[in-house]
This record gives sequence, C-alpha cells and structure tokens, in this order.
Amino acid sequence: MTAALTPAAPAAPRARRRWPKPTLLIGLLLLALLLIAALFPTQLAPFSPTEFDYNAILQGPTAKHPFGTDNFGRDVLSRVIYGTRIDLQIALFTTLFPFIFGTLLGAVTGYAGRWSDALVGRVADLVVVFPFLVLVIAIVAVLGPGLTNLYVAVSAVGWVSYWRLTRGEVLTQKKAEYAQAGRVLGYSPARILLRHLLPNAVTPAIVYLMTDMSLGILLGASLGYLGLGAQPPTPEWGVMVADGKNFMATAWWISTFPGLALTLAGVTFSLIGDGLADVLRPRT
Amino acid sequence: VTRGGQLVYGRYADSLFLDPVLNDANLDIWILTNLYDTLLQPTADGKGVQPGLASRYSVSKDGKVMTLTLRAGLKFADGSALTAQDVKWSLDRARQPDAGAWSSSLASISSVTASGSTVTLNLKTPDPTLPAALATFNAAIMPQKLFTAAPGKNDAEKAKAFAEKPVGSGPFVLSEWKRGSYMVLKRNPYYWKKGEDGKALPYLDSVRFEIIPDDNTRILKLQAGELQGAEFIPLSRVAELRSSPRVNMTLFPSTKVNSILMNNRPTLNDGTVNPLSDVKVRQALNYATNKQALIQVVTYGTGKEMKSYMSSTTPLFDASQKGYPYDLAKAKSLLAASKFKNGFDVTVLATSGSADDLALLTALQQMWGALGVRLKIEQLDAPTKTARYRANDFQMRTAAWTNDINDPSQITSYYALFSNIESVHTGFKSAEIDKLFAQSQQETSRVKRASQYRTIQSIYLNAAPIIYLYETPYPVALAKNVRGFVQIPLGNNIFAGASLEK
Amino acid sequence: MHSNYVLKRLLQIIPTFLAVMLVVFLLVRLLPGDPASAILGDRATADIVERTNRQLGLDQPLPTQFALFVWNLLQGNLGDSISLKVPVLRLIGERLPVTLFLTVYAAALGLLLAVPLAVLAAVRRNTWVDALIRGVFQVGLSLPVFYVALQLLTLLGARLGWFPIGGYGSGTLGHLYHLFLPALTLGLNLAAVLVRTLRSSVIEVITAEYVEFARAKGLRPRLIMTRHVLRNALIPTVTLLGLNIGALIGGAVITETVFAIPGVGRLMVDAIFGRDYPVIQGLTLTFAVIVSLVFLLTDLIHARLDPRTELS
Amino acid sequence: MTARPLMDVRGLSKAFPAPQGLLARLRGEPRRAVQALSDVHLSVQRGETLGIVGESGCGKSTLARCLVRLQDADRGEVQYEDLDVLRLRGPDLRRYNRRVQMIFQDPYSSLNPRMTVGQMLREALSVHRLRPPGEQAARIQELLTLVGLPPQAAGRYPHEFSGGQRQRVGIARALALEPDCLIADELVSALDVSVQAQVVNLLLELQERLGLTVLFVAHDLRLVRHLSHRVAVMYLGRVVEVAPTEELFRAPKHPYTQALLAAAPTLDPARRADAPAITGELPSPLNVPSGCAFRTRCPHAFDRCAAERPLPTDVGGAQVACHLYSAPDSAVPG
Amino acid sequence: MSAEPLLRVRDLDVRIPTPAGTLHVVRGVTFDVQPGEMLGLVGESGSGKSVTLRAMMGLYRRPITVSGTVEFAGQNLLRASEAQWQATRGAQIGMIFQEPMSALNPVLTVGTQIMENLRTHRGLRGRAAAERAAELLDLTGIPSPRARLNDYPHQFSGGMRQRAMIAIALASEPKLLLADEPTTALDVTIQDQILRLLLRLREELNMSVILVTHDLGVIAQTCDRVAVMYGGRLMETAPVGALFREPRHAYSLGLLRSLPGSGARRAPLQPIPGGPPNLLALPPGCAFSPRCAYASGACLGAEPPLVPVAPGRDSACVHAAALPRLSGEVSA
Ligand SMILES: Nc1ncnc2c1ncn2[C@@H]1O[C@H](COP(=O)(O)OP(=O)(O)OP(=O)(O)O)[C@@H](O)[C@H]1O
Ligand SMILES: Nc1ncnc2c1ncn2[C@@H]1O[C@H](COP(=O)(O)OP(=O)(O)OP(=O)(O)O)[C@@H](O)[C@H]1O
Ligand SMILES: [Mg+2]
Ligand SMILES: [Mg+2]
Repeated sequence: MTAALTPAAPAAPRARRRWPKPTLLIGLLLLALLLIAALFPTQLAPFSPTEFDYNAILQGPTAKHPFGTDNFGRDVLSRVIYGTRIDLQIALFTTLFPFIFGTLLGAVTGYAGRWSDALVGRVADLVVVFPFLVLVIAIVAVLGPGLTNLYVAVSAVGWVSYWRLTRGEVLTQKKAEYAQAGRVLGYSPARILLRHLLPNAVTPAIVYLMTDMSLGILLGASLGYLGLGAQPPTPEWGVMVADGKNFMATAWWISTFPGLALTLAGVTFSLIGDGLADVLRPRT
Repeated sequence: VTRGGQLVYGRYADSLFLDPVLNDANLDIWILTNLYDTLLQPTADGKGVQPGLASRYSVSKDGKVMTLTLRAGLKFADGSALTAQDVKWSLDRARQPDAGAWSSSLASISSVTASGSTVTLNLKTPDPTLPAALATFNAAIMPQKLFTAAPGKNDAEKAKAFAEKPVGSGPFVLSEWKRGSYMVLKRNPYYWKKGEDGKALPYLDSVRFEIIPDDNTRILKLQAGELQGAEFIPLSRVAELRSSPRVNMTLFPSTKVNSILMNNRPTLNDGTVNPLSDVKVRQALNYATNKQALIQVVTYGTGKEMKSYMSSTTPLFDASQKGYPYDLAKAKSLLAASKFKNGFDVTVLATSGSADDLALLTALQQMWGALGVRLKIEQLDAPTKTARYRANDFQMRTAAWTNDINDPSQITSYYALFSNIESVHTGFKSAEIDKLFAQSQQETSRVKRASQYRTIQSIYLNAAPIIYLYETPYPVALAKNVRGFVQIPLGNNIFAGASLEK
Repeated sequence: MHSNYVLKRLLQIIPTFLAVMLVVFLLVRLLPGDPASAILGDRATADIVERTNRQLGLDQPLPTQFALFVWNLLQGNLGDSISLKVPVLRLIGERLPVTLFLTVYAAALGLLLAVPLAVLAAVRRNTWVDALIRGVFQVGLSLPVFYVALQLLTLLGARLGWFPIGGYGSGTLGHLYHLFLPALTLGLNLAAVLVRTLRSSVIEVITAEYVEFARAKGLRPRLIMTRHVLRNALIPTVTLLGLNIGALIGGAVITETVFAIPGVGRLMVDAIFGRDYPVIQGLTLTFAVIVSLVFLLTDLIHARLDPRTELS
Repeated sequence: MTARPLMDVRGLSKAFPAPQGLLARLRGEPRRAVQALSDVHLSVQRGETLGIVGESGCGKSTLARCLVRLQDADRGEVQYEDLDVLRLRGPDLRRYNRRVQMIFQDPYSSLNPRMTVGQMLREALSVHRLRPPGEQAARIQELLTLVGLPPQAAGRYPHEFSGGQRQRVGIARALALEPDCLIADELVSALDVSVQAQVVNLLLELQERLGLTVLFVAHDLRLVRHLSHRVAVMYLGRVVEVAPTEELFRAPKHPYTQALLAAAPTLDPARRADAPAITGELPSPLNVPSGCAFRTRCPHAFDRCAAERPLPTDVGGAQVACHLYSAPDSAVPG
Repeated sequence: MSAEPLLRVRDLDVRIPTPAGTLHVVRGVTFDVQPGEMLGLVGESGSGKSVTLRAMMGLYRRPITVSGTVEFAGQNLLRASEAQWQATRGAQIGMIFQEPMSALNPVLTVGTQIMENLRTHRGLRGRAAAERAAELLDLTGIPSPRARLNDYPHQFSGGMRQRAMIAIALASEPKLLLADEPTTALDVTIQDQILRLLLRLREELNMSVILVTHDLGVIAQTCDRVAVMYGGRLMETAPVGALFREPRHAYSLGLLRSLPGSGARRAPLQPIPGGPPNLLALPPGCAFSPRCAYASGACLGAEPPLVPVAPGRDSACVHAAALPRLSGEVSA
C-alpha cells in the first residue's frame, strides 16, 4: 500500500494500518527460535542426542550438561534441541492434511449444500462418534507404530473440525452481499467459492490450526505413553517426558526440560493463533 | 508372629480367569496356588518339591507307578472333605489332551486310581518331571461336587461359573472380586498347614489385591501406606526404594531369562538372505553384547549375566557354562570370517510401550553398531508381535521366559526342540539335543539327567540361536512390617506364611 | 416442537450406528494378530491356536460372523469377552458408570474452574490478571495429561496427603473423594479449553448492547453479571463442552491408568491390546451411542438456554 | 406506456417454505410458507426509473433478487427484451446478468473485504472479457473517475473507504459490465443524508449519460419521489398501486398508499398530524389475511375485502388493486 | 418553559482511547432540558449523539474518560457515588436504545426484563410486578399484553420490540427519557406509531425526552427544541420551527439543503461535499470548515464556541448572521 496516498476530497478517515499485536510478534519470535533449533540442531547441540555415555548416567544439571543427562547418559539439552524438529514435524504433519482437506471439503459442501453436505455430515458423525483411540491403535497396529501412522490416524479424524468450521463460515459468508454480488456479476460458482468465499471463510480454520498443532504434539505424547508414538532413539519431547516419569523422584530434569519445551511450543502456537485471529479478521 | 490383619497388595493388572486348568496367563498362575493347593509344592528356593496335600509319595522301581498319600482331615474352604476321588477327578480333568495349554505336563499318566487316602498314578513311561508337574498349578485339586454343581451345560461353562467364585483347598478363598479394581482373598479356616505358632496358617485374615497399572502410582501408594506390597517395581527405582526408610525393597530370585530370539533360517519369509542363519554372525553378536553394561543400563545393576538358555535357578542348570563374555575383538574376527564382514541391517521386534525393551535395544543399537550391524527397532503391540513371530516373520525379537514347572524340561522343550514350536520359532534344530532330551525325559537318575542337560546346554550355547542377555529378579516392594511373603522363582506369590507385624 | 427434533435426531443416529457397527467389526478383524495369539501368548503351539479359534467361532467366514454379531446384537447380546470370559454387557455395566461418573465430575470441576476465572479474565481483560489466568491454563494445555496427573498425584496425593492415591472408593462420597484428582486432571484440561472460549464470549457479551441496556436500567452489577452476562456467555460454552465430552470419555484411558480407575477407557485399551473383539465392538457401539446422545443433549440444552435456536 | 417495455413481469410469485417438524410432516400437515411475492405484475420502460416502495418484508428485495435470478421464482414470467429471463441457464444467464446489474444495500458487506477495488474491477472486466488485459488498467481508472473516486482508490481495500465511497465502488463494479439496467436495492438507505445526496446525484448523472434503466427500491418516500418516473407500492408481497410519481404523491389511491404517505414525517414543524396514520402491526407473512392483505389495518375495509382478492384496475393513470375502485358504486376516499 | 431546567449539561467531554490514538468523541457539549420538554439531537452518523447519551447515563468506565458536569435535579451525576447512581440511573432517567434486537437480552422473556426493573426500582415482585408489567405493555400498545410477557424478544416484531423497550424504560416512571434513535430501524408506519406514543407518554407523565435521530423529519414532527451535532460538538441549538425556517449554522443549512424535495424532480440535489471528519485528525478551527461552502479564514482559527445568536438560539458558526433563510424550500 502506498504510504504517500493522501485521502482525496470525499475520503473517509483512512483506517490506520493495524499492526500485529505484541502477542503475534512474541509468538513469531518464539516460532523463529523453535525453527532455528529445528533447522540447526547439529550446530546448537553440544552432544549427540543418541550416543550413550555410561560414565554420565543420571547426572543433574551441570555446566557441561545444563539440562542434565538421562538414564543412558545422554545429554538432555541436546535431546531437547534435536526434538524440536521432530515435534514441529508432528505439529505440521498431524494438521496439514486435515487442514487442507477439511477446509476445502467444508467450502465445497457448505457452498453446494444438499446431498453432498448431508453425506459428508453423516461421515463426519461416524468419525466423531467413533472412539478415537480405537482408530489410532487400529491404524498403528496395522501399519506399525511410528510417526507416519500417527499422522494417518490423526488425519482420518482431524479433518472433521476443519470441515465444520469452514462449512459454517461458508454458510454465513455465502449470505453476505459480496458473494451474491459475485453471482449477479456473472461469476462462475468455482470462482465465487475459491476467490471470494474461501479467503473470507478460512480464518477460523487457520486460527484453529494453531491450537490443533499443539494438540497434535500432545497427542503424540499421549500415544508415546501408550507406546504408540515416536520410536527410539528418536528424541521426541512427549516420549522424553514419558520416559522420564520413572525418574521424577530422583532425576526430575529428564522429564522437566522436555516438558518445558512442550509448553514453549504450546504457548508459541497459542500466541500465534490469537495474533492471527486478530490480524486475519476482515476489516470493516 | 502376629496373626490377623489385611495385607493390601498392588498388582499391575487383574487376573483374568481363575481356573487352574484352563487359564493361560501369569496373571492367574501367580496367585492361583493361594486358592488351590496341589499335591506337592515347589520349595521356596525353586530347586525342588515338598509335600503338599500329599504328605508323601513314592515311585516304583521301574518308575511307572507313583503312589501318593493324602494328609488326614483335608478340607476345602467350604468345609467339605477333600477326598482321593477329588484328586482323581482333578488330575483326570487336567490331563485331558484338549484341556488347556498345560495338559502335556501330565501326559505321562495313563490312569489314576483312588482308594481311601491313597492315590495311585500309573504311568506310560517313567517320568522324572512328574513330581514337579504335580507341584504345578494345573494339577491343583478342585472340589468335584462343587464344580459339577456349578451352572452350565458343559465343562467349559461350568468352569466359567466356578471360576467366578472358586473354592479350593489353598490357604485363602476368594471372597470378593471387582474386576479391574480389586480382589479380596479371605483366610481359609480349614487350611492344613501349620504356622510357627503351631496354629493353622495363614496368619493373615485377608489379602486384598488392588489393581494399579501405573508403576509410579503403585509406588506412591505404597509409600503413602495405602499398600503393604507392590509388584513389578521398575528396576530403575530399585536403588531409590532400597534407601527408603519406609519400604523393604526385595528382589526375589526368579527363573526369568531375558534374551533376543533370532531367526536362524537361511532365508526370511520374503525370500531375502538372512545373515542370522550364519552361526558366526550369531556368535559375533553375542560376543559384541556387553552384558555388564546392559545390566547397568537396563536393569540398574539388579540383573545377572545369562550363561545358559535356562536361568541359574532352574534345576540342572550347569554352573560351568561360560555364556558369551563381552569380547568385541572376537566378535569382529568372527564377523570378518562370515559372509557379512561389512555388516548388515537387521530388524528387531520390540513390544511397544515396554521401557525395558526400548532401553535394551537402544543400547544394543550402539553396541552392535561397533560391528557394523545396524539394528532397526520395530515396535509392535503384543498381539501383532506374537502373530509375526508365530508366522516366523521376524529377524529378531525380544523375549523373556519364566518357568512354570520346577524342571528344566519345560524351557528346553520350548527353546531347544524343533518339534514343539520350532525352538521358540528360531528354527534352530539339533538332532543331538532331540535325542538327549528324549532320553532325559525318562531318565530317573538325577546324575545322568544332569549330564544330559549339561551337554544340551553346551550345544545350545555353541549354536547361539539366541542372544544371551541377563537374568532378572522379581522386584517387590513391601512395607517394613511385612514378614514371610515370598515370590518363588516360578513367580507364584505365596501369602500363606505372610504376616503383618506390629 | 422439540419432540419432533429429538425424534429426527434419534432416527439419524441409526445409520451412524449401523456404520459404526460395520466399521468396527471389519476394523478389529483387519488388525494383525488374533485373539488366540493374544490370550495364548508366545508359547502356544499351532494346534492349540487353531482349536481356540474354532472355539471362538473365528474360523467362520466373515459374513457369517457378521450375521451372528448382528443377530446377537438384536437380542441385546454383545457376546462374551474372550479374555475375561464374562458377558461384555456385564463388563460395560460395571465399568461404564465409573467412567461416566468421572466424566461428569471432571466436567463439573472444569466448569467450576473455568467460569469464574474466565469471567475474571474477561472483566480484567488485557491486564496481568488476564495474562496470568490465560498463561496458567495455556501451560496446562501444553503438557501431556499423564504428566499433569503424575504431578498432581505426587503433590496433592503423596506429598500433602490430601487425597488418596488412585482407586475408585465406595459410595458417592467415596467416589467424589477418590476421583477428585483424576477429575481435576481432566477438568483442568477441559477448563483450559473452555476458558479461552468463555473468556471471549464473556467479553463479547459484556460489550453487547443488552448488557449496556441492563446497566442503563440501573440493575445491580451482580444481577447483570449472573442473569445477563453469564447466561448468554455460557451458550457457546455448552456446545464446546458437548463436543469435548466425547473426547473426555474417549481420552480417559490415560487418567484411568495413572489413577487406577476401573473404567471403560482401560477396558478398551486392554481389549484392543488383547484383541478381545467382542469387548472392542461392544465398547465402540456404546461409545457411539453415548456420544450421539451427548450431542443431542447438548443441542437441547443449547435450545433451552437460547430461545432463538431453531432446532432442525 | 404504449412502447414495448424493456422488462415485463407477469404473475411473479415466490414463497419461502417455513421449517416444518418431522411429526407435522408425518401427520400430513400442509407446509406453511412465507408468500414473499404473490402474483406481481410490473413493467419497466427503457430509460425510466421505477421506484418500488413498501414496508419492511413486503417483498421488495425478493422481487429485485428474482429479477437478477439470485432467487428462483416459483411462478410467473419475466420478459427482458426477447429473453425469457426465468428460463436462462449457464452462459446465457451470465450474459443476461451482465446487462442487468444489481447494486446492493449494505455498503459494508457487499464488497469482498479481501480484495482491493482494482482487483474487484479487474475481475469483472476479465471474467466477461470486456477489455484485453492491457487496457484494463485504463478502464479501471475510467470507471473510478466516472463514480467520482480518486485514481489511487484502485489500490485500496474496502475498509479504507467511507460508506458513501463504498457505494460508489459498488456502482463502479456494476458499471464495469456496461449494463443497460440497474437494480438498486436500498442503495442509499445506510448512508447519511448529506452523503445520500452525493450518491443520488451520481445515479442521476449516470442515468443521464449512459441511458440506464433503473429499478430503485427504497423505503424513503422523499427520495423515491425525487428520483422516480413511476412508483410501485408493495404490501405483503403484492403490488397494490402503480402510478406516475406526481400522480401517486398528489393523489394516492390505495388506502395503504395513503397511510404510507401520511405516516412519513414531513419536514415542516408547523404541519403536525395528531392521530397515527395507521394502526396495527404488519400481519405475519406466514399468515397473510385472505382477500385483500391490507384489510386488517384498512379503515375502509368491508365484507368483500375478506372474501375476494382485488385485481389491479386502471384508475386515472394509476393501477390500483383495491375493491374501493373495482366496484362501480364505491366512493373514492379523500 | 420554566426557569429551572431538569437537566443541565455543561462542557461534557468524552475521550475514548483506541489502539490508533485517543478519540475525543464528545467535545464541550452544553445544553439544558426543561421539565416536560422534548429535545431533539440530530447529526450525522458518528457525530457523537449516542456517546453523549451514554456518558450522561454513566455507562462509560475506565479507559474511557468523561468530564464536565451533568446536573440532574440539582446533582452532578458525574461526581455521584455508586449509590447515587443506583438511585438515578434507570430510576429517574430511563434510556431506550437504537437497536431493540440487540438491546433486549435474547435469552430472557420480555416479562422478566420489565419485571427486573420493577423490582429494582419500584420494589414490586411476584404477581404485582406481573400486573404492572402487563399494564406497561398495554400502555405502549401491545395487544394481549399478559400473554406477551412470556414471549422472548425474537418472537416480537421490530415495532413491538421497540415498544417493549419503551415499556422497560418507563417501568421506573423516570423523569427523563433518553431515546437513542428509537425509530431508525422501523418502517414509517410503525415509526409514526412509536413517535406518537412517545408524545402521548410525555404528555401523560410529564416526562422530559431527549430524542436522538438523524432524521430531520422526525425532529420536525416531534421535538420542541433541537440541538445539531457535528464532529462531537454542538453546532447549533434552536427551537424547532426556527431551525427549519432559518438555520444559523452552515452545517444545519447544508443538511437541510441536501434533502430531496427542495428542488425540481430528478434535478441534482445539493449534497454537502466530503465525508464526516476524522476524529483522530480534526481540521483546525471549525470541524465543518473543510466541507463548508461559507468557510473563510475566520473559521480556521480557534474552534468557534457555541454562543447565543438570538433569544433561545445558540450557534457555533462564525457566519451565523450571513446565512440565508430557507424560505419554503423545505417541504414534503
Ligand atoms: N431466503 C429467505 N428465506 C425465507 N424467507 C425469506 C427469505 N428471503 C426473504 N424472506 C421473507 O420474505 C419476505 C419478503 O422479504 P424481502 O427481503 O423481499 O422484503 P423487503 O421488502 O426487501 O424488506 P426490507 O425492507 O426489510 O428489506 C419477508 O417476510 C422475509 O422474511
Ligand atoms: N466504545 C467505542 N470505542 C471506540 N470508538 C467509539 C466507541 N463508541 C463510540 N465511538 C466512536 O465515537 C464516535 C461517535 O459515536 P456515536 O455512537 O456517538 O455516534 P452517533 O452520533 O450515535 O452515530 P449513529 O447515528 O451512527 O448512531 C464515532 O466515531 C464512533 O466510532
Ligand atoms: Mg430488502
Ligand atoms: Mg448512535
């Protein structure tokens, strides 16, 4: 936008450029931090995340090992740093497909309505009333545990939320006059849906995406507790917390630091979500 | 000793089916002998048998007749008399070939006769394992009348009904059972065995099992005084609890051996060449396995190096077995001499969620990495793992074994005999072992039998169908005031002599 | 008016139920591993496995098995548990009340925590009070349930001894006492979800015209807060709560495990790991029905709270 | 009146079914419906401005929307030149829409908040291939100038404009398609009087320059009087009176038209009426009175009004649907 | 007109902080309301009419600051304690809002919303309250009022909602009614009924009314006196007849001139050019000057104060004396 533009004669008060609130800035800053850790673990981590050190088993935080060592003598700090990539990957891959698929489907069925909407609605009902754990364990059992299968399982279920959100929003938006204007202007339904409705209807889904990312990480951790999550020696935060639970009394640092990392990620996504909700709200 | 009181014992999971013959799980087996008594009993050290319901037994010269004498005045927990007819009926039920998984332990019996207090077992062949078999849960004596009076059209249905409210002649009797939550065993006032004070055992009024699946919760509950005993303490916490003033951390010797089973077949199911079919490779892996390190890392020092495929607590274990001491140089030279000198990829099946498996395998990854062997861990949930294993569709898998019978024949028949389950599905086959085992099954001389077993163990060790790892104890945490509780090497929890001191 | 709607919704449950039935039936049979392997363990020989499968009727062709399953279901029979050898219906009857009790308790605690704190955060929005409340719940929302559960157990149970460590207790009071920590664990999680929505809806309502109007009417602030603000702000919360109850029931497994509560969550996990087909099927169907009913109930409560709702 | 009308609406009806419960449906109860349009006849001459007035909910918007096919009428016919409008499909419909454009009431929701004005105009031009891409920028500037917006407006988003400016954008977007006929639904209702006048002037000027035919839907009688050549008065989905503007305002015929004019506040403080012009609420559109829809509030209602629906009759240059005029012996109320 | 006004507003200032800066939304508003008088407050959207009323009601809190005096029955409300507010707000001064749909609580019945007022200010409860509530609905012309008490707002038509809101405001029998665009959302026929209702109630209860609107026709038909607002300031106050005949502020004049009906049909109207002022960047001097046809250098100095220009008339226009009369131009 040109800053030089001066309001011409019959001009309204020029709405001020809405700067992102501090929430979003802090959120993005934290995300940048996480991304750096995820991209350059080798440079940042002092030790290998998987190498055992039988001479340094269960050591508390020291200058050499600021986060202590675990029951195999591995450096917890290094594992937390290496875990960033895994957990961000979990956050991304548990939500990517549900977001894209659910949002598009929601847009289409919300706009087309009738049988497509009813049909997808029934399928969504089925997915929602089906116990998630059964599905996850079933998929994991068929495909073997590991992150890929976590993604498959979550995707099979996760799209419903996005479908609902986007569908509801499209239902509202399609009543808005600009959507009707599109029809009167002789635009094709596909154009109206994709160019006009979707950009306006996708905000709640994007905001939810942020929440969903932290939920994805948490789900990974829960499945880790049941032994269905990431595979060793993968340093995944949730699994690290779960592994550390037997040492809570004697070596608190094993589960506490990855726990803090989980919290940091959660706070990051939440701040970005709140911030995005603010920034993406259409201005009127 | 103090009499009376209730001992609350935290178990990690509930029993499933309290029928001595038809059950399948340790969850049942390990508490069954508190409810159902057997003619003979395993000794607390697990090495031999001692009198049970039968006060004595004798075997004929040719070894083909066994005579047992019942104690006088034996009663079931409901007060009705335990007769030789009950014994005959119980043994007949247990040895039917299609009755449960355990019937083979009594397979040598051709008929049972009962008269007065004498029970006579006629055998097809001499059977040195029979006393141990009679001291095993599936040979428990059940009340014929009560069982047949249970509702149900056939034996299976009656068994279900009876197992809901079992009555036996063990030191305790089931009084309340809320599945998945708790189980209360009441003192059997008619129990025959006497305590130190000369009065009938057990000392306790009752035992209450609380089902607490989470290890941490079990420990917290014990520390809070809500439990007086907790089983399956994670080995990682043994040291911590040993130093706790309120807890008596006990490691009961067990027959548990932990190993990695290898597929010894030349090719895998998908037709690819299997490096593990090369004995040099298998030996190399064994030498490259630093057991002491594993014992430190995985068992936190509580384990013991495994020298034979059977535990050192098993009768006829050969103490002269050397096992595979850690020797990386030897491992390297063995591997260099094999077809796989540049190393290979190998996948091991682990039970998902098992912290011990994971700890072990992560450590092995590193140890074998020094050989150029790249270990991939495939975690599977237990039934999937079992199915893969049973289909011989695996390269390696983690495994643990505990004896149910106080005799080396059980583990040998599974681990070393191809004819049973293909030597725990390793595919290992040794004609010599087969021959020696067949002989030992009828060998009445203990000395001769011991030497047969020595040879078997040596052959097995040399062939290395498995990775020898370590033996682990049963870690039980007890309140300081608990006395006399034992978990015998077979795993059975014996509450008969347990008491709560002031 | 509503009976119409209820009828229609109940009718809609039927196809869902049928689909769940078919899906779960096929799903469990698609799983690698079979009940016989699961119960017999590693040592069983091939013929024992085969015999067991025959006894369980699992050697029959799938359509036959499905027909039998449906036929039994029509007679209200979900079959017997394979590992526990008791009727599935009885198991569910024993375990479900525990989980439902826990769920309702957790929902109550969650609301009890969320409502006042969300209102406080909304009233003091963009101050440190608001930041603190949101921050604390955000942390709670970012940590795995088992970790929170263990921390609560260690602190409030073991260290302070205020609550028993695990178990279910007996009698309503006993349940309330024993289940406090697990309900708190789940409730905290729920509250964290609710606080976000509730806070923003309170803010929305506080600034609504009708609240201004109520103030212009000179009503006492307490009355405005309870009657005008809360009542309206709770409406979206009800829907969210309903959506979360399903997750709460389904997600109770970990809490039930940590706190040693004999609920359906654990039964389910044990059944899946034990390939106990009848139990998995029975529980899945029960779950589907309960969740469907909860959704229906949610919508009815929503309609009750908000007279504008058009149920259709 | 003799020339062939540009647009001819005959017997147009449109009902919105009310939601009905399952039980009621099972019991076979008749479906209730809002009769938004009921047998509407209208004709629009080329180049004229036809005002449409009436109270909220009387079907003005529905009529407008049916004419641009945003809604499908249940019955009736719309003839636009040679086109049978209600039967147009696909590309034909789009071509028709290009010629008959609608401008919307709400300056806030009728523009996509995420597109700049330039993008909106460019889209309209390119979808209908009205200008090759190279000439589009120039045309956009032309359009902006036409509606009195500064050239920089092309780069701005709707939220950067005032209500009046947004309506100009809406008009520019409609004009981009070079239509013959504009349907303006409450075009200026949301605007302040001082801005209203600006937009009205624009509309007048454009009509002059481009020879546009305009359907001006509004409830502001003063505005409608100023702008329209003819005015149609609607009540509960029906057209009750159509007349040349001056005729209608000077001598309203239908009792409803009379009431409507009387209720509109005049700007002269000296002329204050004492009694309400009309009593009673608008009847529920779900339950339109039988016969003449206005009879429940009409001071002149008599038996026949309940029994029989009045048909439009010519009364001195106006078309009136009222029994007072259809019966020869009836007295014309003053 | 009695000498002692019921309400004296002096130098009312309202500042609203926003992320973009503090909006000075109401600036030095000063006027009186006599007992039984109906004062019209007109102005374009955003000129600060609603904010003025809300500030008088004490509805603004913390970040928004209100200064000046609002003297009601001799007491400065802006300095009032919470208890004094309780006794005044809703009780002595009633208020009705612009949008009845959003101002009525959608989840409470109309009856509840009337009765909570009766209970708070009149101490009525139970049956007596229900009786009185029905009477009030009846008074505002809602048919079968007793049955209607149990209806929710969405079950009412727009006109009925507005009446219900009036009934709620009247429940406490206030001396002053602040009516914020009570008819903007309504059809002319219903607007006509509501305005007449207000006139009748004022007569019967001897209430004073401040009627906010941007419809000059409504002003002409109902008010005794008018205050014209622009950019948060009063531009002119005058008896209603005088204003329409002879506006003494360029803005009032522009407003009246921009209405249709003054010229020939389909002739161009005379709009006020430009749009409303940006409150964050007010032009120097008279806020209206950038749009004013009469603007001169004198307008750009200090903001012209509202000063008496004739008996009972105040104006803030430098050119007040130079403005033309509107002779019969405005008529409909
Ligand atoms: N999509 C729809 N579904 C159901 N009813 C509708 C729909 N659109 C309009 N109606 C109903 O049809 C009737 C006519 O509506 P319409 O919008 O045409 O009125 P209008 O004259 O434009 O009113 P207003 O002046 O308020 O805009 C109303 O009763 C309205 O409630
Ligand atoms: N709470 C608020 N926050 C920010 N700005 C506000 C707030 N309330 C009012 N304003 C601004 O104050 C100015 C005056 O608003 P007010 O509501 O008094 O206008 P009005 O004259 O009543 O207009 P209308 O005719 O549209 O009701 C407007 O610019 C408005 O945007
Ligand atoms: Mg309309
Ligand atoms: Mg206002």
